[in-house]
Formats: sequence, C-alpha cells, structure tokens
Amino acid sequence: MNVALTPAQLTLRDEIRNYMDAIMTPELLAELLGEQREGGGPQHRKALQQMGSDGWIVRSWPREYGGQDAGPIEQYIFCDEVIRAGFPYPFLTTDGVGPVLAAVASDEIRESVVSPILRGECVIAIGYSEPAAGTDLASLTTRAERKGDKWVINGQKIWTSYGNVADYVWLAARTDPHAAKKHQGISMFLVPTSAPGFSFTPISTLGVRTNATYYENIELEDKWQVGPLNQGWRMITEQLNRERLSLVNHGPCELLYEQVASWATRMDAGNGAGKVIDLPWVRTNLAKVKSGLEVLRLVCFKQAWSMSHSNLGMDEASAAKIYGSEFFVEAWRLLLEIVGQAGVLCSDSEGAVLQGSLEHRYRSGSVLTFGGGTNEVQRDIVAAAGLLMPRYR
Amino acid sequence: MNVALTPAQLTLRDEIRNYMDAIMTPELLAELLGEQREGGGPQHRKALQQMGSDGWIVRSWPREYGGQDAGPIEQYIFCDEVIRAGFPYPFLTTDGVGPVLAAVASDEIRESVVSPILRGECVIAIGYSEPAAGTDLASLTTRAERKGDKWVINGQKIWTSYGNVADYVWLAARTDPHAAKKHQGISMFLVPTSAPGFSFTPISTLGVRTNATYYENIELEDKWQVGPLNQGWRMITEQLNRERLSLVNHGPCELLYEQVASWATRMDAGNGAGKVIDLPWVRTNLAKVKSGLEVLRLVCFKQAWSMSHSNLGMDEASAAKIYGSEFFVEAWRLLLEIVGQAGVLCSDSEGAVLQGSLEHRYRSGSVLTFGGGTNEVQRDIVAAAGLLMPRYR
Amino acid sequence: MDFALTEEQQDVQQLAAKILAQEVTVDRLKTVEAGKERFDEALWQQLAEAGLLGVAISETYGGMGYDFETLCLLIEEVGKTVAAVPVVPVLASAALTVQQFGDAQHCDRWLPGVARGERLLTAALTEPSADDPSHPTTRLEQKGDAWTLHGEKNMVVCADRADAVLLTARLDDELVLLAINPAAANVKLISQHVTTGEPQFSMALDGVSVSNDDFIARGADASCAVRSMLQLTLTANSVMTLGVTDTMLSMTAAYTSQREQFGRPIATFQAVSHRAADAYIDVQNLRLATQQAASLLSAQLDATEAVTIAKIWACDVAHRVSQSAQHLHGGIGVDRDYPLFRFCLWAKQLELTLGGGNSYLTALGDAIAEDFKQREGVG
Amino acid sequence: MDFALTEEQQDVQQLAAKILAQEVTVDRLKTVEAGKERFDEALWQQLAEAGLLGVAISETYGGMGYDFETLCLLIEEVGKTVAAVPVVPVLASAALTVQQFGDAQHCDRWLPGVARGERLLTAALTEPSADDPSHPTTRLEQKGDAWTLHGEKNMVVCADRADAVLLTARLDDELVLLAINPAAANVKLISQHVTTGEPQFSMALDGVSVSNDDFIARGADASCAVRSMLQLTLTANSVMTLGVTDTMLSMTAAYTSQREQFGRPIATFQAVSHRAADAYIDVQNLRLATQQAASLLSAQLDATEAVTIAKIWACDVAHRVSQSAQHLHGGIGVDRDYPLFRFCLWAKQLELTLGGGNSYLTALGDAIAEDFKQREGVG
Repeated sequence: MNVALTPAQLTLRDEIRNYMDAIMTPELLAELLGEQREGGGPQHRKALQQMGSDGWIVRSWPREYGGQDAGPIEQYIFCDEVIRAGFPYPFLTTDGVGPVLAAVASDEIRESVVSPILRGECVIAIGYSEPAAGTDLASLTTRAERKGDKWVINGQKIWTSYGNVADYVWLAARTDPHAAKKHQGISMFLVPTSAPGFSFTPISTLGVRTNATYYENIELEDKWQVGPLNQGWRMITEQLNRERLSLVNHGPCELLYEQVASWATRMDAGNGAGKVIDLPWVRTNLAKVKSGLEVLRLVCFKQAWSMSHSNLGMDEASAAKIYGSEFFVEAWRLLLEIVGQAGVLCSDSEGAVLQGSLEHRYRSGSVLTFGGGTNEVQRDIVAAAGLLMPRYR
Repeated sequence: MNVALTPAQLTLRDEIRNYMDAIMTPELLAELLGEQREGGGPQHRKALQQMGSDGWIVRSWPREYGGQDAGPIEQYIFCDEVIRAGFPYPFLTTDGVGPVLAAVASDEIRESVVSPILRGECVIAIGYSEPAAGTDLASLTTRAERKGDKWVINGQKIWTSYGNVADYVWLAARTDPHAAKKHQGISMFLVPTSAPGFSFTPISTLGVRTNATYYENIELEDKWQVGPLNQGWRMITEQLNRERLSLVNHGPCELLYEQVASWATRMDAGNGAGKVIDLPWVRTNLAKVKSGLEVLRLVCFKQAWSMSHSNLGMDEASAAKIYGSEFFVEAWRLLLEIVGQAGVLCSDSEGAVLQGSLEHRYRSGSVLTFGGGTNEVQRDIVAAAGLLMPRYR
Repeated sequence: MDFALTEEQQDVQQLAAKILAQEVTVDRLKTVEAGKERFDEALWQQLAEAGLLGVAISETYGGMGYDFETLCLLIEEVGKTVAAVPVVPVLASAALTVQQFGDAQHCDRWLPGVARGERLLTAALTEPSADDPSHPTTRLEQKGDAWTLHGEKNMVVCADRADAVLLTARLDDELVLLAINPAAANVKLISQHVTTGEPQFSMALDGVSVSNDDFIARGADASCAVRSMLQLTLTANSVMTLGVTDTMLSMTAAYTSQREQFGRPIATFQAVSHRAADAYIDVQNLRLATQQAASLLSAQLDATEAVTIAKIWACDVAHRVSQSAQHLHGGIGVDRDYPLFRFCLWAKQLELTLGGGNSYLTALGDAIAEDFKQREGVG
Repeated sequence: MDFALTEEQQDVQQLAAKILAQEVTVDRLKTVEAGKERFDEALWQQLAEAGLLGVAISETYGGMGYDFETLCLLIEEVGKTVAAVPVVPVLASAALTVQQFGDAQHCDRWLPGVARGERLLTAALTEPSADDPSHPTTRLEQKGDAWTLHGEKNMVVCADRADAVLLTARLDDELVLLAINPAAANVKLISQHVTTGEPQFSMALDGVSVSNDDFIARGADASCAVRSMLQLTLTANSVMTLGVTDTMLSMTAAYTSQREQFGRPIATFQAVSHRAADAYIDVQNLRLATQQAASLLSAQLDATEAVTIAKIWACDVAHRVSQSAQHLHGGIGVDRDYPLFRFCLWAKQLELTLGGGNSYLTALGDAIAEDFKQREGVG
C-alpha cells in the first residue's frame, strides 16, 4: 500500500496547477466575479476553447475517440485542480454526456456535437429534474411524441444549470406513457437551445444562478433522439453515478482552508491575544477541518483508485458523496467562525475578507446534500448495498 | 417569567439534600458499591423504611390517599436530589404503580400493598418487556387464563429490574388472545414473587444488573388482577409516560460535572502546563457539558411547571427524553476525556479516579436512549404531535 | 419558578404578531429589498404608532415602560418574519443603554423620538481589527477642553439614518462610551454589503470633535455600560435567532407534509421526520436558554453565564436548523422566489454577529475554570 | 498511489483471520475471562506457531520480516474478535521499538523469544500524573557506575508476564529509554482493574538497580525512539479500533435485519438503516485514515500528522459506532450474554488510551499554527 501520489502524478498536478494559473487571466477572473459566476461568458468560452485545443478535454476519453485514456486518478487530479483554480469547467458535458454521445450517437451527431465538445466549443446542460420529479426522478412528465418523422417535445425542467448559455440540453423525456413501471418508457434527447419552442427563465438561488427551461412543441428530427428508445433510465443513472464522483473533490476546500489559516496567521486577534491563529478555539477549528479534509482526500483518491481497478461499489460512491457534502457544510461553518462577524460581508463589499469567498460558499453549502441524489437516498443505498440490510417502502 | 427557584423551593432542596446526606450512611454506601448496587440489600431496605416513616414517600400522593399533593416542581426537586445522592429510590413503585393501585385496586390490596409501599416496606418490579416484545410492547405473549376462580399465568419477561428483590411484579399479560388488535386484550396483574411458579435469572449488562423473570403456571386469586379487564394497555402507556419524566433528571450529571471540574482544578497537567483545567480543550469540554446541562435543567423544570399547569404535551415529554438521554451519552464522553486514560479504571481498582463513577456511567449510557420508549418512537411522536407531520407505517 | 407570560406581555406579543403577520408579506419584503435600503419605513412607523418601539422605554419618555423580557417578545416576532426593521440595534443595544446609563438630558434628547419612530439610535460594537467593544483601538484625544476621535468602526446597522451612534474609545487608558452624530464633520460612512442586505456601514472617525454632551459613561461606568450593552445585544440576537429558526421549522414541517415523492408526502419518511424532530428539540431548547437570559437581565441579576449559554445555543441552533430546513426543502429551499432563503441568510448572520459559538464556548470554559479555582482555592 | 495489499499481506491477513475466527468463540472468551487473567495462552502459542507473532520481526531474529503495515493486518483481525492477546503493547509498542532502537544484544535477548511466544516484552507509556512518556516524572539517579530508578508507571499491560518493560525516565535533564525487568528487586506490581479486564498493572519503582545493559536509548536517540514508540502505539490502537468497530457494525446490520418489531425487520425503518449507514461511512473513513498512517510509518516517512488524524478519527468512530451499535441493538446489546458488550468496552478503552480525541485535536491545531507561522514568516 502506498497512499502518496507517484512522482509522475505529482508532476501532473503541478503542471495542471501552473497551466490553470495561466488560464485564469485577470479578465476571466473579473468576469467570474460578476453575473457570469457560473461560466458561459465570452472570457470563459475563450478559455474553454484554449483548454480544448491544448488537448485537456480529450485527455480522459478512450483512445478510440482520440483520447489518451487518462486513468481515474489522473482525471481526479485534473478535475480537482481545475475546480480549485475556480474555473467553471463543464464536467457534465466533457466527462458526463460527451463520452456517451461518442459511444452511442450517430456519425452526424459525433461530427456536429462531439467534435466541438472536444474543441471546447460546445456546452451541454442537463435536463432531468422537474418541479414534481426531484428525488423521485422517474416520475418525470416531460413528453416526446412521435408526429410523422419528427419528435415533438413538451414539458418543463428545473435546475437546468447552464441552460441559459448551453448549446444543447441533454433531456430526459417520456416516450412511452403506457409503460408498466414509471422508470420505463423514458428516452434521451439532445435538444438544441436554438430550436423554436425552447426558452428559459433564471432561477436565482441562495448560492448560484440556475434556470427553469421550457419545451413548447419543440420539433426534433429523429437524429436528436440518442441511445435506445425507452431505455433512457439506465443512461440517466449511469450518468448520475459518474457525476457523483466529481461532486466532492477536496481541492477547493483545501484551498480555502489554507487561505483562512494564512489569514488567521497574519491577523491580530486584538486585545493583546497575539494573532487570530493563537486562539485555542481557532486552532481547534482548523484541526477539525484538516482532519476531515485529509480523510476526504483519501476517500476521493481511493474512489479513483477503485475505478481504475473497475471495482467501485455503489456503496463506496454513495458514502463518499454523503461524507463529502456534509463535511463541506461543516467546514464552511468552522472556517467562517474563524473569520467571525466580517465573514458575512459579500465579495463586492468594503471590508470583505478573502474576497467574500466564504460568504458565497456557505450559501451554496446545502445544494450538494440534496442535489446529485439526495443524501437520504444515498444512505438507503449504503445500508442496502454496503450492509445488505433489507429495505421497505 | 421567572426562571429561578422560589426561596421555598430552594429551602426544600437544601432540606432534602441534608436529609439524604444523613440517609446515605457509610454502611449503605458500602453496600451500594458491591453486588447490590441497584438496591434491595438490607441497608437499602432500612433506609427506604426510614424515608417512608419520615413521610417522604406519601408526600407527592393525592390528599385523598393521605398525601400532601406536592406539586410537580417540588416532586422534581425531590427526585433529583434523591438520585443525585445516589440512592436507588424505587420511583416505579412509589410514583408509578403505587398511586395506580391506590386509585383502582380493591380495599384488600390497598391494605396489604399500598400501605406497605407508603411505609417503604414494599417494592414492586415492572413486568412489561418480553424477548420478542420490546419497542413493540403490544405484541407481548405472556398469558393469563381463567381456570375456575383463578388466573393461571404463563410466560417470560425480561429487563425486570428489581425482579430479584421485589415483593411483587406489576405484570402485563394477555387475557384475550382473540382481541381484534394486539394492544387490546391485555390486563394488569400484581404477582407476588413468593407465588409458586415464579422464578428469575440475573441478566448482567454493560451497566447494571437486571433480571429475566419466569411465570410457570402461577395461580392467582382474582384480587390480583388490577384495573379493568382487557384494558391494560392504557394503564401501561400512562405509567410509561409518567416514568419518562423521571428518566432525565439533571442532578446526577451536574454532580459529576462538578466533581470532574474540581478534580481538574486540583490535578497537575504534567509537563509544566499548569493544572488540568488550564488546558484549553478541557475548558471547552466543561463548557459543552455546562451549556448542555443548563438547558437540561430548564427542560426538566419547564416540564414540571407544565405538569403543574396540567398542560404537558406529549411532544414536550418526548423531546425532553430524547434530549436528556442523548445529552448524557455526550456528557459522559466529554467528562471521561478530561480524566483521560485512567478513566477506564473501575471503582474497585488501584488508581481509580472519582471512585470509577465515570467508568460506570459510560457503561450505562445507552440504556436510556432505547429504554423507556426508544428514541426513534419518541422522534415519531415529536414529529406527529409537535409538528403535525403525517405518519406512515 | 414560573414560565408564564404576564397578561401585558401576552398583549404585546399578540399585537406584534398581528401587525407583522399582516404587513410582512413576501411581496412587501421583495419591494423593500428592491429599494435603496433594506429598511421598511412604513412598518417602522406602524410599530411606533402601536407603541411597540417604546415597549421597553420608560413612560417618562413616552414608552410603555415594560422590561427587556417584553421587548424580546417583539424581537422574536420580528425574527419570525425577518421584517426589515432594526429592532435589535436600535431598541435593545442603543436605546436601553442610553436609558440605563445616559443622563436625563441624553434620554430626553433621544428616547421620546425613538418611541415615536422619529429618531434612530444605533450602536457600533466592532472594529475591523477588534471584536470586543471593551477593548477598542479607536482613541479619544484630549486637546485642552475639547476632544477628537480617531479610529474606525464597522458593520454599524443603520448608521446613515441614526441621530447618534453609541461607540467606545480609549482616552489614554480609560474606556469611554460616546454617542456620536454620524453626520458630524470628519465622520465618513461607507455602505457595506452583508449577506442579509441589512443596511450596515463602516464608519471612519478621522478627528471627529467630541463635546462633553457626547459622553454617556467613562471609566468603570463605561465598562459596566458596555458589558450591559453587549449582554442585551447578544440576548436580543439570540431571541431573534429563536424567531428565525421557529419559522424555518414550521415551514419545513408544512412543506414536507405536502411535498410528495414516490407517491407519498416526504414527511412520512423517517429520515425526514426525525431530522425535523431534532430541529424541534433544538428550537425548544433555544427558547428556554433565551428565556433564562432575558429573564435574568430583566431582573437585573447576574446573567453573564446565561447570556453566554444562550448565545452558544443560538449559534448551534441557527446553523443546524437552517441546514436542516434547506436540506429537507430540497431545491425549492434555496430558490430566491420561495421565502425560506431569507431566513437562512439571517440565521448565518445572527450566528456570526459578535462572533460564533466556539469563541463563546471558550469564554464559558474560562469562566468555569476561574470559578472552580476559587472554589478549590487554587491560584 | 496504491491501496492494494501485496500477496504476502493478503496471506498474513487470511491466516490471522482464519485462526482467530476459529479459536475466538464466545465460549472461549468466557472461559478466558473466568480465569485468573484475561490472557489467552493457548491462542498466543497458536499465533506464535503460525509465525504471526513474528510478522514484523526481522528474519535475523526468527520473524517473517514484514513491515508495520503488515503487522497492522494482524492487529485489525484481533480487534475484530477482541481476542485476549496483547498484540499492540507486545508486538507494536515494545518489540518494534527494541528492533529499531535497541542494539544487537537487546534484539538477540528478546526478539526470537517474542516471535516464538516464549517471551513477552511490554511498554509503560503513562504515569499517574504524566500522560506523555517524553516528559516522565520517573527519574534515574547515578551513583558512581550504577544507577537507581525512582517513580511510578501505571496501566502497563501484561507487566506480570513480561521479561522486560520499556519505560522512560529522566537522568538529570536527559531522557532515557530503559528496559526493566518487572521481577527485579524494588519493582512492585499492583494489578489494576480496567473496563475491558485486560491485565494491567501499576509499577512502583522504588530504587531499582539499573545497569548499562538496560539502556535502549539516551538523549536525542531516546526522544526519537519514544516518538516512534508513541506513533506505532497510537496507530496500532487506531487499527485495533478499526477492527472493533467493523465487527460492531456488521453485528448491528445482521441483528437489525432479523430482529422484527411491528411485523417487520427493524432494519427497514429508515431511522435504523441510516444510522447504520453513518456507522458504515465512519468505519470506511477510519480505515483510510489508519491505512495512511500505517503506510507512512512503514515507509519511514514523516507520519506525525497522519498518526494524529488517525487517532482523532479512531476516538470519534469508536464512540459513535459503539453508541449506535448499542442503541440499535436495544436491550440485547448491553446483555453480557450477547457478545456485543465486549466490543463496546474495548471501544471506550481504546478511545481513552493515551488520551481522547480532543487532546489530539489540540495537538494537531498547534502543529498547524506552527506550520502556517513558518509559511507566513510570523514569529
């Protein structure tokens, strides 16, 4: 057993860290502090194309699609550094939907969608959740009906992040309303956001901006229906499982931990008590974050290692998602306590600490505990798959 | 609003504290350190009779039974001081079963059982739980069958605390096996432990000694069946509700908190770090116990106050039981940490700290979280009664 | 021992609840928040007309003359609605401190106006580099018969609207509590953007002239006044947290009882109902902790420990209940079109105001150690 | 980065698991515990015959010559069964320290015997008034060419059976690490009764003669040896905790899956299954934390932080999983006729051995502060 990164992995990490330093130009950083915090602005688009042409997007893809088959550990390092740098990288496009399209879509779609993805020129939003179908995703009601040689889509999705800037929505729609079970009869579509009948409205949340997207008599040629008809549920769950792995990367939390610790080392505690970091409770808060973070790092790398040996269990993936998402909530709280009252000053305020990054983080804290498969369902999975306990509904 | 005890209540508290100091003779204390930790030994019996003849047992009873109708706050103060003193007071007899017998039993039983209870000469054990009927108490299978003018009892009970020393068992038995619902058809019996067919075996647990009790063709005259036939379930639940209130008294925890804090004030921390209480984490542990304890004290008095105004809600009683029982587990942990490695030395060991009382406490910690109505059921009650949330089975 | 409210207190509570429930609709909050400042002028006037701004101001100065405990009932109701009215800094921190520690002239000058809703007082309790108003870095310099003030305060609520800001400074080694007009020369206010949108300001004091009239207290009196102001503020914020979390809890119970997934209300999943039950216990416990602190302060008894314990509970409960409410609501809970998010913002702001729970655990631990050292006669 | 066990490690793990599963039945434990001491002589011999006592002892001294990480696999299996064998103090604390810091004579004298199960070594890490073996109050006094030892050690596992007890003392200002024969004159052992029943002893040292041969290390070497001994012991105990909690977890999953109440297995209540799921996450996380510490120690890399973090997790997980297991079992869980209670006792003992989690959080926090002060170039 060897829990340290190999020299090659360390070199890769440093390479990406340096590369991302260059990617994060002052212009891009400025753009990301404003309305387009989640990406999609011109600077962000430009940077993404740069990453595409520098070969980073294709790197993790299988060799048959021109990729380099980068292993899960290397891909984790990549993800982690990119997120840590603060770049809104469209993982759902590049590592979620992209490889699926490459595997099952028609040559035409590969040409018109997959290639642009690899060039960093195409972003795809995910359209699964609906107002009445959240955790119980299989009860979705957006429908696609066959009319002549076209599909006609009608319905509404929510939490369509990137829906305002994406080129396509990867949409789950009901194609067989008479299927015996509700998770049957669902198919996947690629909906161009330029299609007549597509619209969106912003949803402003505690933390980030997302969208409601509307599908009103959108007519699509058959080529936009991707994968086996009525078999979409398996594609959805596989994509969600893949996605879950990138939700709890340790890097961004590590970065903030280091920034707060450095800040506490420089700041006077007032009243002759030395520096903030000299207060015993501040040290304890940092120690709690550190000991939680260290295990999160191990959990993530263990997961990547298990994937590279093709034996990542469902229980392991769910356990990681529960632990990571709940640890983040705790970590933001502990770090904010250290900053104290000024921690509630927003990024654009006089007197904001660390550019208000903790103020923003705490507002986003809860999204991961219910998003990406709510933690209640994940615990059901852990008990059933990890402990073989019987279930009851 | 006035959260302080009245001068009369403070006087009562001091009076009981002084009285209990006198009750806890060296002989009794020695007896309680040995096999008869839970009471029932000759010294304990003697002390209980003393308390009876000094009028303490009858004090909380209604005036019609010779009591003084002591209010719930006064009775809480009494309970708390008695438990704090370390005296194993038979609350289930004196405040649980006793008043019920006084209210519904025949004159004969009142004469032969209730009067001795008030004199401190009679102890009654509770026989509800069975191996297959714990949380789901209503599925109990011990049966009482009518044969001629007698009842014949057969079955087994577990967790019959005091079953080895009690004069009677207050037994729940099924008298109508054909009742429509399982909580119907249960009746209450007073079983003399001298009756042929009664036996017990000790159950040694992590914390305390208790018993399994066996009922083999025990023949009882009709007078031992108490209360309305087949209506025992209501008597059980009422008694459990009453019992729940005395489970989480704050006094014993307060006493240990003070003992540990005093110990930490006297002990050197070693290595020139002053006293143990000078270690920042020790102070924080004490502060956590103190802030939890203070609220437990308020919860208990609020409950007693609500009872004295006859409006204690089920949700309030359940919330107090959950909070208190889980706080105790946390408090024993925090206090044991302060004592450190020597905290695992038992009371009879060379080098034991505070007579090993924390070593004993931590072993008893979990009993209250599942005993007295498991906390899962209590949370169901809080959600349903306190928050009006719908239930599903 | 008595947990009952007096009849007068029940009246105040009901009056406050009625006005706030009626006025503070989601639309009203959106309108206020779309305006220049998150301050609901009309509501403030309405509370004044109902006499509620004067609930703890002496009848001598046009108030109702009730105690701090009664004021807390108003504050709890404001917390329940997150109404855009600065009841804590104006009524608890500033007005009560002036009433208790100012002279008759100070009281005359401001309190009747506060009760009528015509004047605002506020308090500056923190500096960018000093959390504790008893140890300010702001300094007062004497020049002949006059003084000048130098330093910086921050996060001062409604400093722009206040007639006077209570603040501390050092005059050599002496602590002073002053009331400074924020419109005076050499005071510079800069708006600060905080998570709730509450109007807060940094306040640069660059040689502000201070006269005899501006002194509320000096030396030991000032220490005493500042300690009292802190305890009132901490308790009032804990009470506000109680209101905020109480509403989050009832919203969560209601939402999960009607939201269906998998063909049944999600409240029927034990994982959901038990987390709500834990929040219920938390809110009940916080209620008791704040009642104790408010009751002791009202009775002018030593409340140091009770105030600290209430603050510790308020911090924990704010965080836990807010996270539970967000989590159990799922996506809708963080949607700014649904009212929950405001309560979450307030929960975090209240938690961190004057510092988070762990710093108060340290303070409580230090006090415990002092106490036991005295009991044991150890150095 | 590689989480795989080598083939040799898998062999050791399987061999240990097989022997322990076969031998350590509930009846066997009851028999041992009914005897004079909780020490399973027969099992100890069986482990010796299988070569397992020598798993980390060099081949030169008759062992298998594997690393500490491999020894941890044996320790985990012992934790899983709470077998009555002192693998941590004998094999990790004492034997590895002698092997690494003793001279060839020390190794020759003891290690072959330890591997064969014929000799025991143990370590005394605490004193009644000093938790830290690097700062003992026990002192060594020089008189001409000889030394005498004065002081008291406590909670020394199997001191009665040991050929030598490793312990620290001060010689003036110098730290020394000694190996003392507990049967020597002026050593007085008193049996101590601990919660698990593990045989532990206080050890009064009242002028014990010490010769040159008894020195394992002095001065800086001794500091280094003691630090290493502590890190090995802490990690080994964390690994033992992993085994203990792992078994509690699987017992809980199995029991709740078959125990029926209200007509269904209680595992089907979400409140039950989710608490078990949390315990599962805890045990998995502890596994990773201990693997990291053991792996770094085996590679002779700096493991200070990793060992501390493993200990912090071990303390928390021991407490939480033990309480969850007891609670979810209900009454049967605390019944001493059912095997769970032994694991609960071990969980608490391991948690507190060498101090609880909060003291290690403090140590970690202090180290973090030092680190950041260096990075920032601050005092």
